[in-house]
Amino acid sequence: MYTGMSPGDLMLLQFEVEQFLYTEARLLDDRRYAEWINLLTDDIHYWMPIRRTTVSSQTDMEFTEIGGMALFDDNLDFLKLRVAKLQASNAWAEEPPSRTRHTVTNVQILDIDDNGRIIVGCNFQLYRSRLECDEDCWIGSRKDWLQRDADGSFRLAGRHIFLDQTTILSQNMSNLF
Amino acid sequence: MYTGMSPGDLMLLQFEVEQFLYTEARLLDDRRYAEWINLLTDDIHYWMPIRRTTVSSQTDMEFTEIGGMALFDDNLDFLKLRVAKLQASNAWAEEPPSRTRHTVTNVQILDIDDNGRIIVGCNFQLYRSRLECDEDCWIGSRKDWLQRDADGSFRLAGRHIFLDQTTILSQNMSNLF
Amino acid sequence: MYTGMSPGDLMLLQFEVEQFLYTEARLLDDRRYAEWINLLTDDIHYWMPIRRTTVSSQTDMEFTEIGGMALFDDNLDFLKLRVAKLQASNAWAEEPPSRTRHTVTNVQILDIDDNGRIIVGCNFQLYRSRLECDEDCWIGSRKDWLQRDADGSFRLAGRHIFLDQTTILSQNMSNLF
Amino acid sequence: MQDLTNRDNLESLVFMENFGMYGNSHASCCFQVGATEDFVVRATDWVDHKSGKVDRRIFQTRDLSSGTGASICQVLLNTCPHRGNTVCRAELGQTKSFFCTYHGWNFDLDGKLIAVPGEETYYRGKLDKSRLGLEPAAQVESYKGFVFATLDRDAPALQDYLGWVGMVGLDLIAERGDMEVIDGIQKNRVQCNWKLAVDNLFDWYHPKVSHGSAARVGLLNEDELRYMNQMVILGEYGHAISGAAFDEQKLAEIKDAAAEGRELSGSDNARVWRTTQDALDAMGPVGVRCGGHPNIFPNLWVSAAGPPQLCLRIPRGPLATELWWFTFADRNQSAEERRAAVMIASHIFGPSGLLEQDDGENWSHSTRASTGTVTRRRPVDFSMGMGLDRVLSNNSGQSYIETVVNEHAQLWLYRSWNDWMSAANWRELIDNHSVVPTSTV
Amino acid sequence: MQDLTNRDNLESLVFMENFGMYGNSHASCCFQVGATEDFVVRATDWVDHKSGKVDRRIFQTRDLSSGTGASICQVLLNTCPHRGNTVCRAELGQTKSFFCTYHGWNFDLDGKLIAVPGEETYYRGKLDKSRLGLEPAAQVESYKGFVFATLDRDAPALQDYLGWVGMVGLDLIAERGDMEVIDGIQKNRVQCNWKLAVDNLFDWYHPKVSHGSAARVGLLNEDELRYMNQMVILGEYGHAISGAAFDEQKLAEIKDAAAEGRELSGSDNARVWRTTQDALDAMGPVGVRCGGHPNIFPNLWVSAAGPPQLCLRIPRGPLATELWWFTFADRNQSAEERRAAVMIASHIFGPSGLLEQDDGENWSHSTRASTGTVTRRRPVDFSMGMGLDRVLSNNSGQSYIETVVNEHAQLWLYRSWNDWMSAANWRELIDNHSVVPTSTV
Amino acid sequence: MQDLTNRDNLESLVFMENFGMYGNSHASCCFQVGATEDFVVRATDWVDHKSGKVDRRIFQTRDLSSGTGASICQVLLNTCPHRGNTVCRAELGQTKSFFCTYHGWNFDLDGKLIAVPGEETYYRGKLDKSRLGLEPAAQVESYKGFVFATLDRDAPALQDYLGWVGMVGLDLIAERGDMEVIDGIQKNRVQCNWKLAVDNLFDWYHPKVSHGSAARVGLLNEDELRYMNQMVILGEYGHAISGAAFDEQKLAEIKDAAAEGRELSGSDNARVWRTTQDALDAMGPVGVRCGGHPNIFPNLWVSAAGPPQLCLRIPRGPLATELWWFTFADRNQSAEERRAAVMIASHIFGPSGLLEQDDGENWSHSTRASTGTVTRRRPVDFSMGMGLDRVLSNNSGQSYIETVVNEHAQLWLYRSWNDWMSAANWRELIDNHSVVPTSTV
Ligand code: FES
Ligand code: FES
Ligand code: FES
Ligand SMILES: [Fe+3]
Ligand SMILES: [Fe+3]
Ligand SMILES: [Fe+3]
Repeated sequence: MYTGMSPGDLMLLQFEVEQFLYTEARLLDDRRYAEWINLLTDDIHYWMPIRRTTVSSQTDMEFTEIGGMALFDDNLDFLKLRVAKLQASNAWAEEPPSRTRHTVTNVQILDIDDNGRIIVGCNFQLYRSRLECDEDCWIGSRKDWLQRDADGSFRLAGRHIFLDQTTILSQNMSNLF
Repeated sequence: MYTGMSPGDLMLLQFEVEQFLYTEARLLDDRRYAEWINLLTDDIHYWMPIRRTTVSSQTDMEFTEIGGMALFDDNLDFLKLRVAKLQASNAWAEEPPSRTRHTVTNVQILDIDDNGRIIVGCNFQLYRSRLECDEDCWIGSRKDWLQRDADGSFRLAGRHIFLDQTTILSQNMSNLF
Repeated sequence: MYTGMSPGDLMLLQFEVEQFLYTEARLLDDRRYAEWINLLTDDIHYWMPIRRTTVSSQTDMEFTEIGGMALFDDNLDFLKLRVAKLQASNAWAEEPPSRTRHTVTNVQILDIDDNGRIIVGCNFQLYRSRLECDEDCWIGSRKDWLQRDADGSFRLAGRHIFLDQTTILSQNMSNLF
Repeated sequence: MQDLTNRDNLESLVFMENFGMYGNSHASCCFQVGATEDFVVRATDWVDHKSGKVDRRIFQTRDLSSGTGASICQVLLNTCPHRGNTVCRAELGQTKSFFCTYHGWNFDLDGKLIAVPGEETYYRGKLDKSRLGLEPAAQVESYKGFVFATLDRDAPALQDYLGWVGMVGLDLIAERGDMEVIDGIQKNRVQCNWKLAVDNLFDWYHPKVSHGSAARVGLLNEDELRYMNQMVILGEYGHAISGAAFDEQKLAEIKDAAAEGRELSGSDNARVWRTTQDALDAMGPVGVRCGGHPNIFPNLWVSAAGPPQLCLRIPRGPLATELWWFTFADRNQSAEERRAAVMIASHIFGPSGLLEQDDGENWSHSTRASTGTVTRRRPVDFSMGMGLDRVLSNNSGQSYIETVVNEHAQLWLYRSWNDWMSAANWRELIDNHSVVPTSTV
Repeated sequence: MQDLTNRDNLESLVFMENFGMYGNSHASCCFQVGATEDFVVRATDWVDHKSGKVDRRIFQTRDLSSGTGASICQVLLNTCPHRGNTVCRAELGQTKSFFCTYHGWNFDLDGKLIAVPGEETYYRGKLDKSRLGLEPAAQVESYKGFVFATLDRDAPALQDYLGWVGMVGLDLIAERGDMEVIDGIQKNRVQCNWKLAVDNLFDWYHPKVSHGSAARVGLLNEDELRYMNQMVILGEYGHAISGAAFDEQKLAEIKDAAAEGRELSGSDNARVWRTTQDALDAMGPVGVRCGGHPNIFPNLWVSAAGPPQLCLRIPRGPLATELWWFTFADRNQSAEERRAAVMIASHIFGPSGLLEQDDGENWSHSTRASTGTVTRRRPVDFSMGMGLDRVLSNNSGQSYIETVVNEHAQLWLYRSWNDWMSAANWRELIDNHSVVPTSTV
Repeated sequence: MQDLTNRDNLESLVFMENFGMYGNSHASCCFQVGATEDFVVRATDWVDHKSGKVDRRIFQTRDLSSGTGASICQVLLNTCPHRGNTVCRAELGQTKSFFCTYHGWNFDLDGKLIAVPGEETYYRGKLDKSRLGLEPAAQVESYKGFVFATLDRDAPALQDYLGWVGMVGLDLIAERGDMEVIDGIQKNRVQCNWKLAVDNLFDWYHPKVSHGSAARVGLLNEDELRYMNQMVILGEYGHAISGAAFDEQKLAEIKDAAAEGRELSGSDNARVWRTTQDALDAMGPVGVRCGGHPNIFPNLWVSAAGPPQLCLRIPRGPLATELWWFTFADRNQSAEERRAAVMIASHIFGPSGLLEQDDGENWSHSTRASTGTVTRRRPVDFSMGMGLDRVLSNNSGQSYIETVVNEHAQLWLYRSWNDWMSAANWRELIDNHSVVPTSTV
């Protein structure tokens, strides 16, 4: 647990975590996918479950579980495929490329797991502008696992993405969250 | 006044304030209303005036004043009523429950009032996704009063919510801001 | 380069930069334009290029360059004109005045340039509510140059605004970004 | 110029939507308290429901030249006769004239075109300014401070239009004291047809379920949600009142107690005004007993059961309705009483109201269903009480129905609506509208 | 109540859109595995494409009273007969009844109106509850667990409607094992006409280009994207199957290898079921060879070439379509096999699918083009293979076309669509629909 | 391939919207400077205002095979003849061909279909590629580098269409030097009808009020906003020029001063070109005096009063218009002159322009008003100068009106629009269009 940390150490960790998340978001928006892939651990799980409308007493069914269907359910190989595709110049959903903007807010260090990975919660807003006048906006929360490497830098070891939409109101989700 | 604080103390205060606001927002989005209520002081005033379009020379009339009509004008009892309602399972506006996302940005410590309460300004965005495809988005600024308790933690002693819309473009405001 | 700074100094700088950007945003949203103008250096360049949809291999053409046409291409004199206009009471695009909300996120100190100016990257969202029910939202990224004055305070020495839209989907851009 | 923020001088304006036969109904209402200065409040659109067309904002000015109690608001079309620009974009405020921001034509508070740039140089003196004012409403009349306007010269006079039912409806606010409007109109938009929102105001069947959570958390008294004593009054042209009824004997007791200076409960105290001779003279023996909800046809709800409020159901096309809430208070209340009343009012209705927040989704879902092909094959059900109740009348000529919860007023709404839609003009409506039932309903 | 999260007991429901002649097609489909408890899944709208009208959500309940394998889902109109409110707003879940949130009418899982607040007091016992249930579908029938419903009493019986082509289409999932649905329906909205999305499912011409990036990054085998062996089967009323064909000899080899216990490649192993007598009996010699994509007219894609999935193309007006993906698995798979299958399924189709993400923009741009005046002067081109291919048939009476990539099924889709749009009712459609070609196409 | 970012080689393309009789007007315009490489710029839609239908993006390619000065742009329908997909999605760039991302049909820069996947294997050699190219514009012609296209074969030749009024309008940019387009088209969308935006370009009445703030802050000279010398020129088919006029004597003085090498003020210096024999030959004695705003009917504003710019008013349905601003500069300017000119241009018009930002709301509010039922009963007022001005003509045959600020050109716009809407084809329009007034207007 990180609760034993001094306020100063906590603030420093918060600062480092935020800057890491901003850098990572910037790489995606700048279409620097190769560098983005380098920020991931080999064992990353990148997952967006399907969300459903349920009554309040049955919200245990709100999200599909790991093992059920999902919108993203990627290991590093699948993420590399996605990135390779984005770079392929014939991935038509992104050719001409969209203009994306990943905004990360309400960043909170939630916990440190048994592997020493920092569990970070945040809100996200992914805005996409495409061709002349297509606009999409995806909003939700995320839970990220950050691994501290020997050189002090972070890599992303896990990302669970909880979109607030149920029916996806866009024609695809061809971007990374 | 907080202007005598050292930069280091100011940064720490900023950090604590931000984390408090994020935690509070998270409780609402996670529908943990009982815990949210615990973050409020007994004398909280939670207020959203009505906004009107006026010419620039008459913007003194832009907002209704305290004592006039409002969209929220709640003391703790009214807030408890709202929360009890949200938990009642027959409050149909929120049954099935909406999916909300409270984003808090541009956080600034504006002042410390005579009671030692920290006055905090911020921007907010409250996004709501509901049923299959209903979407609402409320944007504006807030002024919050934070009271530091003996154990060092904060409670919310006041919230003034300045919505940027005049006519509310949604079918209700059944959520907390 | 700022890379030699200690973590503590970096955090302090980040804090100061964020607060400056929030203050500046707040002045615009509060329509305190005279104070906003005072935050600018004499040699400010305030620029928003035109963005175009291009294929991925030709994104070097995505933005117009300095010297080409732009949406904003202002020196201090032009910015003073804009502000004077906003205060003129007969600038009809803003009479009655719009309600704006400038949100600044993902703030990162990118570099310090040869003149000691701090180069800051961020995402922005400018939301505008107008009359009864007109709404606009502009999203993108910014690159700001901050100059530290002798008294330790900042002024804005440059702002490059990269909007994510190509065709502007609003009837004007009568506000400052 | 007058400061609208000064509550004492506030002339409160409430505009009612016009629709149906376009411009044919008395369609605006204004609560007027004798302000003496110029001002303007822009209010609403005029919607033609037959065609779905909307005319631009109406606003109203008080005529500076008339300082008498008989002075009336101006109701003007917010459209510049030159190219059609909106001449008033503010929602409230003061002005000495209406200045068009396009080419600068300027109109006085009566809508008269008073200044045209280049009148001599460009128009060379040939512009007939007298025919180029802002279009005024065809008729503007007031009833106890509520001002109504219509765009149709052939519409009946206001009191003929309101009839006793409409007048009693307004009396339910006007007669209770020296009323004024509290600053702040709550406005929000629901994706429903406006008629479902009007239907709902007569509906004392839904609260127990729709607002069940308010009862569960103690905001409403669950017992009081069994509405066994209902009184329904149907009026010509579609007006109606439906809801709770006060017992004659109960009112008599209150009257006696008040006369003897005995202490009354809060709710009884709020009913003393009903027992006065003034109220009886104005509203008749049936009117003073009304505890229900009047609708001034087509869309002005007089919400008089709780804190006195008005709510307009303003159509924004067939699938959207804007709700505008106006709140009234007695100017003789103490500051504390006023504050308490405002707190209650702001927590019941409006988009964040603890009651009303649960209404919107029911209405919008019911609206959407009505577009389905199979759904349309089946009629909606209005059978509650149908054919089971008798129309009573007393010596005053006021006819009414006393019964339990029912759907008589809702049916009357849709029947009257059909009358309006079937009539080409006021003449036809006057000749052919449904007769108020006199025997069984 | 049953826990829907318990995969073993999960009764999976898949609803197909109805359009064309309104309510006339068999329009819902449900994969049923014999659950024994009450539950509800709300699914979709009924869209009338002639008028563009939408009826409210259909949901379905399992009848508690029938615990037999023959039990069938209830398919009900999600519209309260009182004012039209939606009685079920959840997307999935369990319930014991459908409670209307407006006035509290309550319906059992068969749609029967079982409780009305104030039935005695307000309705005074006069309400005929028996005529005020939730409207059920006119016909509900199942085929191997896929349940279809139609709103039209005159529609043919399900098997008559499906014909052998529709049945083989469903067999391609039903016959491969003991199938169940995996939790989670991917849903997203594309700005295209639904017919372009259906056209595309027959289209083995586009993958090499549209999904070229998937091939370039190694997700698809570029060689396999040359589809030289195609089989097209056209069915009555618009059903069709189009795509790859398995070689009879290849299937025979697999059969022999399986019989001898020889090790098979993964893909061959996935085809063993085609070589069983059961499959042959069910699907006939042509059916077992189908490696293509069936469409149950109008809009149910049986995606059986990869992981077994269904995709509904649900119209949301003429310019938008919602895609709903249902994924199936064999309940006898190991956990690892299941996990691997899910991973594949979730990466191919759906809005983030590495294949499907590239389809939407092509469809939406092709839809928009179709509204242009000059563009409309030129016909769209469907000439690939037109007039060049012969219809074969075997002793089983199954007729089919063996050829290369072509556009026969796409043309059949539009021709059948035209038949449906030209018919006023089922009688006319039965009399006048296009005859399945028997010689040259 | 050519680098479009190389300004020296830039061939600038400007496309004008087509509407009215669909495809019947000369509808695209292109400023061409003799580039020699292949490229493409996608530009705009073709809108049929009678039906509201939009044809997909037009783009244009330079024909590689023609390297001569007479070479012309290709103007092609951006719709694949196979299923209708958009073949060019970039807004600008270079390409060697147009590759359809759906099935991979490939078109050369003339629109010819050059490659079809599976042409032999799937189409079996039966595809007639020659009839499946991208639809070209029916006519493409240029005038001094401005290229116009029309979809109608029956439209008159370009110069017949433009007439002397349209040609003078274009000359106001073309004759002033060796012009090129500056990189960057400002585009934004206003919720107004396009005709109000065109009406406005003739309107020298509004600046003093609409742009009063620009005057107040010193950007405009308040004195210069009194436009007492106005010249209006009306052209066949709806073209017109309206606005300031230069005094003949003033031009003569400038000519003398320039000839004698005397120093001129900046604004006078910008007028020297008008005093040359070339300009006189091209534009005639009336043309060189034009300081106003030409509109090439229907929607191409030649904004020549300030920095030379073009603005297209592109309809996006009846209630929205896109504004596209193209800016020109003389390639012989110094870098400083160029930079200063760009700074001015980018601050006047466009969505953030200090003038134009105030126009949009006036237009959109005037558009909305026009839908109101009561508002529609009253005509819009165009009476300024009506019946008061005489049409002059000189020996050159150029007829014109000299007067003060007026609304002649605006009325001409709507009258011509009515001519176009009333004609079924070019034959009818040629026969029946309004005659340019020759006596009093
Ligand atoms: S539109 Fe009002 S003055 Fe011209
Ligand atoms: S609408 Fe369902 S009970 Fe009234
Ligand atoms: S749509 Fe262009 S190749 Fe098929
Ligand atoms: Fe209610
Ligand atoms: Fe595909
Ligand atoms: Fe202008």
